[in-house]
Amino acid sequence: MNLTAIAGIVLVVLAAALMLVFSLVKRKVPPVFRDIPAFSRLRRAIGLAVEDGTRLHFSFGHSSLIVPRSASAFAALGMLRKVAEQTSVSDRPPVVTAGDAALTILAQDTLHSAYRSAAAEGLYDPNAARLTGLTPFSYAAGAIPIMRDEDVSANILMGNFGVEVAFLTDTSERETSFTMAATDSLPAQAIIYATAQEPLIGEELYAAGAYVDAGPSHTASLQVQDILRWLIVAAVLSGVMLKLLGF
Amino acid sequence: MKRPIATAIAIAIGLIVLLGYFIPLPILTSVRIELVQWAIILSGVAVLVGVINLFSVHLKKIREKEKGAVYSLFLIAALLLTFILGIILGPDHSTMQLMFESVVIPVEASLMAMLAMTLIYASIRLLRRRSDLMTVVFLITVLLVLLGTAPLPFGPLPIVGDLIRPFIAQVLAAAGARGILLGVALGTLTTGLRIVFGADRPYGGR
Amino acid sequence: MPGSSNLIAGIVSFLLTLMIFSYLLGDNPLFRVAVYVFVGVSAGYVAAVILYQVILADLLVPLFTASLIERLLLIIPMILSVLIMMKISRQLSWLGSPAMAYLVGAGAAVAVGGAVLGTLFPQTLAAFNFPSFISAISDRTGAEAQRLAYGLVVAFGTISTLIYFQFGAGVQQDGTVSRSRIVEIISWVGRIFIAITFGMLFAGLYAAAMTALIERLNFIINFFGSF
Amino acid sequence: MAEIRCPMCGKSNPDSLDECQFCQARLKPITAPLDPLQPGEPPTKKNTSELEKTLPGWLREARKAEDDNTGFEETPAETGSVSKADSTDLLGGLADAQEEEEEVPDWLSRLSPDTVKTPDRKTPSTPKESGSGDWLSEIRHETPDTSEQAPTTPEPESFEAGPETGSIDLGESTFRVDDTADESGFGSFSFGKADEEDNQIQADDSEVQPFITFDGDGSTAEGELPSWLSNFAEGNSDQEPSESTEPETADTSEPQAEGELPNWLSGFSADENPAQDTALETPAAPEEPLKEETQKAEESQVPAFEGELPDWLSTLPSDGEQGQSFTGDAEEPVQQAASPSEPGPEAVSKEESPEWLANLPSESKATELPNVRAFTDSLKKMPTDESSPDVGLPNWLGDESAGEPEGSDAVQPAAPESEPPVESELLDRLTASPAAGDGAAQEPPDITGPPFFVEEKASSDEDVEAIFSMDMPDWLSSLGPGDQEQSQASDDSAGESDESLVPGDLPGWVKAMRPVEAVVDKAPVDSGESDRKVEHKGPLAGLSGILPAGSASAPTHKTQTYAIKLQVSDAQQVNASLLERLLASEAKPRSLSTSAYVMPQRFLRWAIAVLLILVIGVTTFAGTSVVPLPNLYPNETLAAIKAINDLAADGTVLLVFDYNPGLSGEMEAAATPVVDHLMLKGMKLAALSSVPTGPALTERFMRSLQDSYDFQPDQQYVELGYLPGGSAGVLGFASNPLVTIGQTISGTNLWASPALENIKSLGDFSALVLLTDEPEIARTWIEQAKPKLGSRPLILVVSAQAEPMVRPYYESGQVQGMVTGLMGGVSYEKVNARPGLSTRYWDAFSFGIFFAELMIVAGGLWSLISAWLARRTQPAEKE
Repeated sequence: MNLTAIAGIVLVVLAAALMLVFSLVKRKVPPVFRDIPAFSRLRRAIGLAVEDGTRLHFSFGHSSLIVPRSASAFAALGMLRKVAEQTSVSDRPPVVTAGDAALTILAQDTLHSAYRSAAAEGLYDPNAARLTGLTPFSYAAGAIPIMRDEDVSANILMGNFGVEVAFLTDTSERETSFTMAATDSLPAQAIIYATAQEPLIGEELYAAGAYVDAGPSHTASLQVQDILRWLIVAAVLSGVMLKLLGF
Repeated sequence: MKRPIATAIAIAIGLIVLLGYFIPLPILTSVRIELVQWAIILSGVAVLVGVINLFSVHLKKIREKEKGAVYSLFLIAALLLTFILGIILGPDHSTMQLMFESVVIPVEASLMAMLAMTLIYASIRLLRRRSDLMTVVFLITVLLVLLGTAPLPFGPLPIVGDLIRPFIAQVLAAAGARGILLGVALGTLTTGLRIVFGADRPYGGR
Repeated sequence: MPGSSNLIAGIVSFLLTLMIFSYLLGDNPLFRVAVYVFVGVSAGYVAAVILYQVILADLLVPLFTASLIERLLLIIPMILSVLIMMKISRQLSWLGSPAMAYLVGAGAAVAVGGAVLGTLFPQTLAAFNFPSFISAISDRTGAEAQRLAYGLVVAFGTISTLIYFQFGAGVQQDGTVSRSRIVEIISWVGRIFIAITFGMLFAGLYAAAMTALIERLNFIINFFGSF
Repeated sequence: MAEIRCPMCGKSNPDSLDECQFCQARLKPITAPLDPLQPGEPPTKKNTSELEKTLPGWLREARKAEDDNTGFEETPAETGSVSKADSTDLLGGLADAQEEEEEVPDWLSRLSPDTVKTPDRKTPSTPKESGSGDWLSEIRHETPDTSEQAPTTPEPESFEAGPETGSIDLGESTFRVDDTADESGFGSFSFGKADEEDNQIQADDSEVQPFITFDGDGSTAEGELPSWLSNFAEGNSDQEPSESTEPETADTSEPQAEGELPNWLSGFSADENPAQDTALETPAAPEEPLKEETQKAEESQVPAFEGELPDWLSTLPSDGEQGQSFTGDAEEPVQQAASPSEPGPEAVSKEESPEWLANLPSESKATELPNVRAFTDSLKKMPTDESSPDVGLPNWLGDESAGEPEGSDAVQPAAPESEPPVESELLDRLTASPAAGDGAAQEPPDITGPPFFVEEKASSDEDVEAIFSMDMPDWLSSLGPGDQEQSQASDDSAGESDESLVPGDLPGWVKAMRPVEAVVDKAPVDSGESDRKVEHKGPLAGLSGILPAGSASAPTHKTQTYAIKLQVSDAQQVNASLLERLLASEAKPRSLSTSAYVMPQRFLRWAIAVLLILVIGVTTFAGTSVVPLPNLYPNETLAAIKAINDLAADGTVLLVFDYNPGLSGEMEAAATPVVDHLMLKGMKLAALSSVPTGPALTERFMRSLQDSYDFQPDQQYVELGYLPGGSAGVLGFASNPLVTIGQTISGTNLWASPALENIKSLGDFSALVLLTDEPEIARTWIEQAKPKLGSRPLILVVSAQAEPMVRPYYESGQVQGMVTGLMGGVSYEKVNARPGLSTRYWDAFSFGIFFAELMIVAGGLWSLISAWLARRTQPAEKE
């Protein structure tokens, strides 16, 4: 059993334990997180969409479920869950597009359970979550008409995108609709940064749940991330020190 | 009652596969590989479900004469034709190859080509959208890297190509990329754990 | 491929290329048709590939050809596959949940494993993967010294970028939410590094897209040339 | 209010802040304070069509719907903002009604059957918990059948009048009841919700109340009831209506008119208020149950209806003695006269209060049942009691026809919205001129029938404003700063609302709105002599005749239709203009999120496209080679060349084609020299891809080389196909290639082919060349495959955008060589002195990049300058 494996176990167990603690322990002062303007603007966009009866469009990227980047899609699903509950008062349920079949099914399930818990099960329409293509480009190309035709006022692009995200952000700019975009892929992040109205950078994607009050576990995740972040910083710093000291 | 079952499955599989990563017991590793192999099969089956979803969505559009139903007709026709041909002839048959090369490649390549305009447009508009230091740095970097990527029509610029670009690529960009990757990994870790321990259940429930 | 089919392919792809480019003038029926056909064909193609390379090759064929143990083992994915198929029907879709749960569980675990072993450890270690001070000064050429200097910059950039993401913040007395001054300063540096990284990537995308455009225009010109 | 509770995070903020200091949620409504309306402001004739885009989506839909709908349908179509289900239900019936018989006025034919129906309807529904939604939707649903029914019921003229007035009354009451049902039903639901959700909901509420109330009023489903309830409450508490600055308080005319209102109302408002604010918070929630119910109703009710009509008829005589007590009532004329416009409760209070008051304080769901019973009873009486219609209708009808030039204005009173003004007005008239009416029966058709609809169809634009103008009172009243507390308040809610309505407390924009509602109400009242006093205090100071009976209590139902005629009055114009400003300002947030210059944008896009295509097209077409090839080569490319040169001949190289078809242009240009190099060295090739489209790309790529080297498949080149499973698949392949892939369906084992015969593990390949555009894929292969590859070189051919992420692997030595994009390709070709695709593209590439650079610089400067100018011209224009 090599060092890496042990360290890995330690890290994972530590993270899990911390998350458990943070999500169970109720504190008087809830943790405060830095302001990410994109999320407050998103809230407003959602509110507006609800009132003027326009739609939200979620797009989850093309990540398969059984690859490391699937986590971005899972984070996006957590957000969909929450937003779907909030928008269950609207008669235009959000439309979800995805470039991976399993992801589409998950989006359907998420919508379904969200409406169920909002006592609005009648809103659930399996066709609200759609597979728009099986290759990255065809997925994006298939999502473009939805963004144009279905009275979408806000696009939330979260998940694993590639270059194709540019088509989505560009379309939404042509439609002058709100766009919040986040992805775990670096080139796509560069595109998003340049083309999307409300880009989220890197890790902020995984904070979405906490910023839409998706529950204590999400908040706990952020706290754990911060702790681990400083662990890494400490590790790097100590490594640098050792190098400078000549070891 | 199905929810607990699903959750239990998710947690169990998640833990086993996770352990398979870290505890190098051969049996655990092989179990993990087998489980993941099944997952691959499942996602393959899911693709078929997804295609049916794609089909039904557009069929519905046509039936209810929604906006753009005509186009859906094209999609369904193309989908059925390709899929059926693919089943009959097999995906690596020359006809499939022909369809692929005459439809998929040109369209994707053209979309990619249009990206050139889109990106230029975006970088022009960027300062209108967000005029802050970060944006300025971003654009300057783009400019420098581009200058270093291809020589100007009237010959390469000194320094930029052989000093600045490499420095940006190997040092500055590498540092930023590494920081972002680490952050993403942290997010991935916690998000994954939430699911492994059943706090998030995107497969329904809660 | 025979010449005739080559010609067909050429004409079709030429038309489709123009139809896609018509989007430059704005959304229009030609573009729509091209896109929908494209989505349909690619979906059909991929589905066929998956059917052959995954479902047949890994599931159905082994069910009949493989050894007894393997077949027994394959029964589980078989059942799960059937359950996933239930997702097609609205009434039975709940039956698919266990199968999806399986996928999600496996996927999440893969994600965690990949994040820890694939990124966190290697990248952290790589952050200070530069020659030690001793070797740097002992190296006459100065190459080591340069690598050390670069390494330090990279390490600093990595840290500041990482700190930029720090979420935890405090409520200041004036009621505003913000992080501690030191964190804010470091993360400001981090932003610069991020901007540079994005700029680098963006330039790369330019190059890629530009090449694609050149290739397309080449194709069009050659297409005319071929007559 | 010292502090505002943040709707988003629930924390309290000083009310000076516009945004929550904790979550930056909007605390004050987006609608910027409108500069208050000057009394003498000249009416601006507005063409509202230009406002189209600023209208809420539901409205836009409705307007679209207008075209094919008949005039009458428009009302529900537009009001059915949130709950499409019911609105459409109403519509269906109405459509039939009109086609079937024109001579019976639509509203009459539509409503009278309800009177018929509801008595039977309720009795079954009483036991049901959620009966409310149920029978309601049934009533709704019946409108079609009943409208057909109307003609078939043989009735004497005099009798015709009965159902008519009664019908209006019940028409109202049903809708009101339906409100009660909805809100209470929802109220209880949303109280059950978790806090976090409440926060969110309230967030929506506070951010966009104006919108919500539009919805609310539009769709008979929310907003109205709470408001009129609260108004009644206020009405009771307030003693001098005429002097009060609050329009609502004018309601007191009603309480005063009917003695026992206060006591039941206090209880009523008490348990309604919670429903009120929840209803405001989440507009459409109620509609959800409704939809389903209406569907249920579809099946169940149509047959049921036949059975009922007769037994209604049979009940008529039986109600005789009730009728007696009814006529015996002192306020009978008033009640009857008011009935067309009078909200149910008054009627209720008169007849049934004792028996049902008991269950009021309990579940508000329960409350609507008594109401309904009350209304329907009053209804049952109506036919039997001949006197009441004669007393009631003729009076005001006569009045109208006499004193009113415009018939529809006269009828305006009959519209639910403005009933309070109407009512008070009617009261005056009735007291002034007792029974002078005749021909009550035929009058209404003339007034209510064709005129409106024709006009409405004519002016669908003003229609929109009408809707909003009618909405205002409601949401104003519901917007009172105190309505949060109000919701908690119980019996003393009246007093509380009073405080909450102290002018000082009102948000500026609400103040700005107040005169408007006054104007709205004023319009119909103009004709009447009452309410002609000038305000001395409060936000309405200086406006005259602005305090008619509490308009805020108005449930807006059909009145959009009737309101059209209001366009004529200047007051309406002012109102309209202000509402347009309101609308525009409300639509602002969305425009905030979008960029303003659409046309310039399009031109910019076109310009870029044209120029770029010209630049590249011309260069490509000319086939020039003026741009010098790079003379300093990237180290990674040189390393790649060296690694391939060092390969032992006659080995097998694994090519992995993992790029999107979209990037085939770049990837092929970059990869061709590499594979070409391998071929020159006579290496055997095995191709593989972990993306489904890979094999086709492989095929295409290899075919392009086939011409220059005619290699034999299986001898020098084997295509292994698609390797599913992403990283897992790669890992499987790396650890055990032979079992992971290579067995075709037909059973042939590709590993047996000459090219692969001596490959047993990944390490047996001489090298691995990965062609990809996605750094993730590169990472996967590096991390999973490289360890198994051992000392064998791993060479990457990557798209330019992947370089920054894969470069570290090259620096760290995990990757032995790298060819990035066109530049790598062209270097490779130059070093090997074998010009190919990359070299051919090079000129165009250089020109294109140069063009991009120019555009960035120019665009950047332009943006900076214009931004700077913009900032100088109007500062703080950004939100």
